[in-house]
Amino acid sequence: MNKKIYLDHAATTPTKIEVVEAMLPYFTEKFGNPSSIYEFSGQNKEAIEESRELVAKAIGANEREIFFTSGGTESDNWAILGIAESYKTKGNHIITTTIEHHAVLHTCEYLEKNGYEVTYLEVDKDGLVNPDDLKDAIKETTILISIMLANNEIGTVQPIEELGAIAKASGVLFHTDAVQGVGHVPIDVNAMHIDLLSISGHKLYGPKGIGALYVRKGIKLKSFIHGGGQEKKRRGGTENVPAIVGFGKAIELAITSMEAESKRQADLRDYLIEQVLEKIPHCRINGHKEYRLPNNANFSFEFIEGESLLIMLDMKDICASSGSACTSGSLDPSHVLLGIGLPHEIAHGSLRISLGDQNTKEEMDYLIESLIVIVARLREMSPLYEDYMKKQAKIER
Amino acid sequence: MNKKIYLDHAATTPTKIEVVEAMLPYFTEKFGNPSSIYEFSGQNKEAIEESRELVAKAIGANEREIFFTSGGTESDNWAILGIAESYKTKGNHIITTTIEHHAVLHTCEYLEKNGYEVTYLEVDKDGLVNPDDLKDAIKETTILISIMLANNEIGTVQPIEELGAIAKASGVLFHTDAVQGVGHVPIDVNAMHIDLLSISGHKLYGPKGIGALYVRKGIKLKSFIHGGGQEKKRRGGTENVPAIVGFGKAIELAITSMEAESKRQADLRDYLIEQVLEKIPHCRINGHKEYRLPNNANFSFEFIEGESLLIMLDMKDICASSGSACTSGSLDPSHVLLGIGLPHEIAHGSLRISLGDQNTKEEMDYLIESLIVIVARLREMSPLYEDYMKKQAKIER
Amino acid sequence: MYTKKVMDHFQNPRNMGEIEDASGVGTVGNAKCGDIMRIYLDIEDEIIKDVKFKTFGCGAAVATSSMATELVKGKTVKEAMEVTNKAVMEALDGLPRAKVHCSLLAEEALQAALWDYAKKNGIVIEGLEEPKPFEEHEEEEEEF
Amino acid sequence: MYTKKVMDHFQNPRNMGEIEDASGVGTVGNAKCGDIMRIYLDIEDEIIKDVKFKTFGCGAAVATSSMATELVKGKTVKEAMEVTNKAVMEALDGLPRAKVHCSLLAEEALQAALWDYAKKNGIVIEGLEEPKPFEEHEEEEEEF
Ligand SMILES: Cc1ncc(COP(=O)(O)O)c(C=O)c1O
Ligand SMILES: Cc1ncc(COP(=O)(O)O)c(C=O)c1O
Repeated sequence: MNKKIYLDHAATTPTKIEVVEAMLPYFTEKFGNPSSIYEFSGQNKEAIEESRELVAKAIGANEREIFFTSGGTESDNWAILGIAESYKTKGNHIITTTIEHHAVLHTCEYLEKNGYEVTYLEVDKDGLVNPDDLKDAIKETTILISIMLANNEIGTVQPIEELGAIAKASGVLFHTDAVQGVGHVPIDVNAMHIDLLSISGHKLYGPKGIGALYVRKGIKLKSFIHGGGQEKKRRGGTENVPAIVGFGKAIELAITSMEAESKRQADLRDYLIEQVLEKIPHCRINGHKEYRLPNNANFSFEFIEGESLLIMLDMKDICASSGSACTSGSLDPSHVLLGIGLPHEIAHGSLRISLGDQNTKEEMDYLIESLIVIVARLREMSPLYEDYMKKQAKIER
Repeated sequence: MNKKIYLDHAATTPTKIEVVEAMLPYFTEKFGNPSSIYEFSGQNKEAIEESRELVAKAIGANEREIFFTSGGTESDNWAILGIAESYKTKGNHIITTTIEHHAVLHTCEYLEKNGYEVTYLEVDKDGLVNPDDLKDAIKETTILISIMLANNEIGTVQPIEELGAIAKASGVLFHTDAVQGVGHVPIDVNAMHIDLLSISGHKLYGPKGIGALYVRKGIKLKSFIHGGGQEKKRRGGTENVPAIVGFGKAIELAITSMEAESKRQADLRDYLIEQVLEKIPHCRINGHKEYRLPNNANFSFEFIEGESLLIMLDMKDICASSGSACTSGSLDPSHVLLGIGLPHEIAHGSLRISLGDQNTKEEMDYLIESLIVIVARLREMSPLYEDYMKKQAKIER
Repeated sequence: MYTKKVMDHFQNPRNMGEIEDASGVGTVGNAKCGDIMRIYLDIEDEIIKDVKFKTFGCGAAVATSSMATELVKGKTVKEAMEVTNKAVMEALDGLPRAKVHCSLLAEEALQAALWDYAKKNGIVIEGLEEPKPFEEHEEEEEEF
Repeated sequence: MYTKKVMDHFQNPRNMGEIEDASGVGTVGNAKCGDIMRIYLDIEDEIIKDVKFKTFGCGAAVATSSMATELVKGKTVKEAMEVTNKAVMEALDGLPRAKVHCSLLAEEALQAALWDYAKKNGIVIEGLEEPKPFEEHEEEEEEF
């Protein structure tokens, strides 16, 4: 094989050609500042509102509830810091989980340093939050629950509707980081009782540097980025028109093809998981078997380390990830894998495969073959495997 | 004339073709997440670092002092909120001016609601800060001075070097919003004693949704957007690679052509100002005659109102602005024009012309002719003009 | 931002100008807020035979005054009293929310002109209230 | 991210494997941090006649152990004592800052193997300190 086999769509996706084409006129021709008064800029205002409708539609919201941001991270920051500030007279307690993205975790840690109290719910071995734990954690002072819709590493999809109902019954606002979910699983903010929801463009074949925050009508939310009167005075800064247009186009395409693509990718994923588990010993799959993103497979291979595995896959033109893209380069294994109870040495040997709309069964076969060889090779090099084999030999004797 | 005559470059600029071309590969081919480990993403990391160098070079900084943001507004927010937080044990006093952009003003107002004290320095009738006022305003508790390099409405360029020297001598950090200055006037953060500086891509023929904050080495600056380990852990969020690449390209082009373009545009501007003042009675120019952006002309026409003027110009295919783009649509006249002491009724009749690299002398002539007709027409409709003329007639009798 | 009708009335304002020795003149608004409207009425036998306006203000201010004059021209004083800001707005196919106050100003200008006419002729028009006195320059000190 | 030399040693590690009945074996690191290195030495007449390694760890961990074995192969024990992490890093044309600890681990693994050799043979190698005992699994309780 000669071309790259990209299997890291949870890290980022290519921007679709149609999306780039939709964006292009807004760079050079229709480049006006949407806040300007002349007609030339009016078209940009309209383009923004069309995108807003498309984003709203994708999650069952009203377009007036959608605010554009610079990405998933800003959306998470805004939701959490904004609610913390707007509702501080009501309380100072926030509930989240141990397996959130760093955009949520680090924001919560920041709040902890500033007088807020944060409860980090643990998850079970499959990465699921126990609704009873959530119920137990809610107290008088709880102002926000932030639980991600789908995990970016192990792909586990939470029972959001049930969790949302608990939040609602307790009168606590409910935020969900849906960055990995939108375009992959159906979402309806009303049915799921979601008050705030974060989306990112580049995870669904849209451009980078654009995202949105859904804020249910009636919710007080302090501005996070102060400036001009954009986004109904709630988010300052000249609107990123090309990116907003691309985001709208991308989310429209994603929703249109979601049912078919999810099915197709889930089939590939299941084939991959089945084959890997069958052909490679001392291997496990992380995340929930059933409640999982259609495009996510996360394996742990005992006795080997993830980075070596990634580099060897890269040498075979396969792009994948070990834990979150953000954490690679750091020494600690992923907090998500530790969060589901994996021991450090197993967590270090993890591999995340996240599929996209261009991946094929042939690529899965190539990946499986490559994995068999590479895992064997790395085990041959591993002192842990040597020790294990010697122990086994002793036992057999 | 048939094509649009765009004279609102202070609101936003078209993205240069070369810039778009530089960006394009990063949408569809080199789309990888720079934080990923495989080689395919390595090229993106390099592209980001190249841009960082170009941005650093443009202001005489070191590339390690440049942090990418989602635009000028975020840079301003980060600088001010970040310093306020990082240095709160040192003091709670911030000095700025009455004519800053809303990204600075609204951020300062937010801080005022949260226990900080802000001094808003007044400016003189030309929009200049008096260095002595700054000296007088500094006190024990002052932790930050934030004064814009060049004003977005009236184009006045502050004596930044002198103001920076005062800040430095007092041991107070100095931030400047240079969004309108970069690419138009020479900037050197060291010679000018600047500790933090905000830039925005779309004001210098780069893409929207990207900007940078220069942070002098050694300055503590709390993260503003919490998340992954991007930008040396100081600004979370998947890097907007195409925009960063475009920003780098744009700033490089802007700096290369700055000397010649500034001269050319200043000549056009001077011609425009001279002609308008000569040919249209009851008209004044706002901002400093000498210390002004080469591409800015800001007029006040007595007895008429700015929006009508803009719409009539628009009908002649001329795109211009009345006060800042952000404030149009609101009822209050621009705080900048009020800040330089214009009475409300004069402030309402203002027109900002901001030139760009494609504007020509012919366009200036067309603008001048159009203005003569439109201003006369609006005065004919104006009860204020009627009253004025009747008063004059009485005096003459 | 503006409807076609608004743009049409802005570009081609109807009845723009002044009437010398008008039966009634009304001026409302102030320069501080950026809108001043003046309406001139020529009334004979309770019929508005002619009407003119002058306006300092935004596109909507011009259009609403133009439309208001159109709506009252040839009407009786009583009918003119029924020309509310809502009627003006509807006739213009709507206004952006931030510009609704312009239509109110047009209504006020009209009523101020009617008041002036009533006062000059010593008559009382039912339902008409005395308009606020017009001050070209701001009363208060500048805040800045 | 890695230099060509690092990539070469990762892709084609030198001296990978084990030596049965080695003169000295050293294992350092722990799985918690994601790096374990083991070095086997075959020493005859104070000369390192053969050397092998096994490594669990990242690309840099593999490359530094490979390079460390290359640097000591055929050398005297005394010469081997001079193979520091700096020497390994230099021989690899540098390492990313976050990976410098791998080169330290390689130095430690080598010294642990030499210590084992010295102990088995009841000799003292000048400048050599006793390595920390190797524990495959973490001593402390999991924090999570
Ligand atoms: C679950 C989740 N939340 C938030 C983010 C942050 O999104 P962005 O990189 O667009 O800021 C990501 C991806 O990096 C993610 O996977
Ligand atoms: C002086 C000044 N500062 C800040 C900004 C905000 O920049 P951006 O629109 O990129 O957020 C602008 C432009 O809108 C500006 O002119």
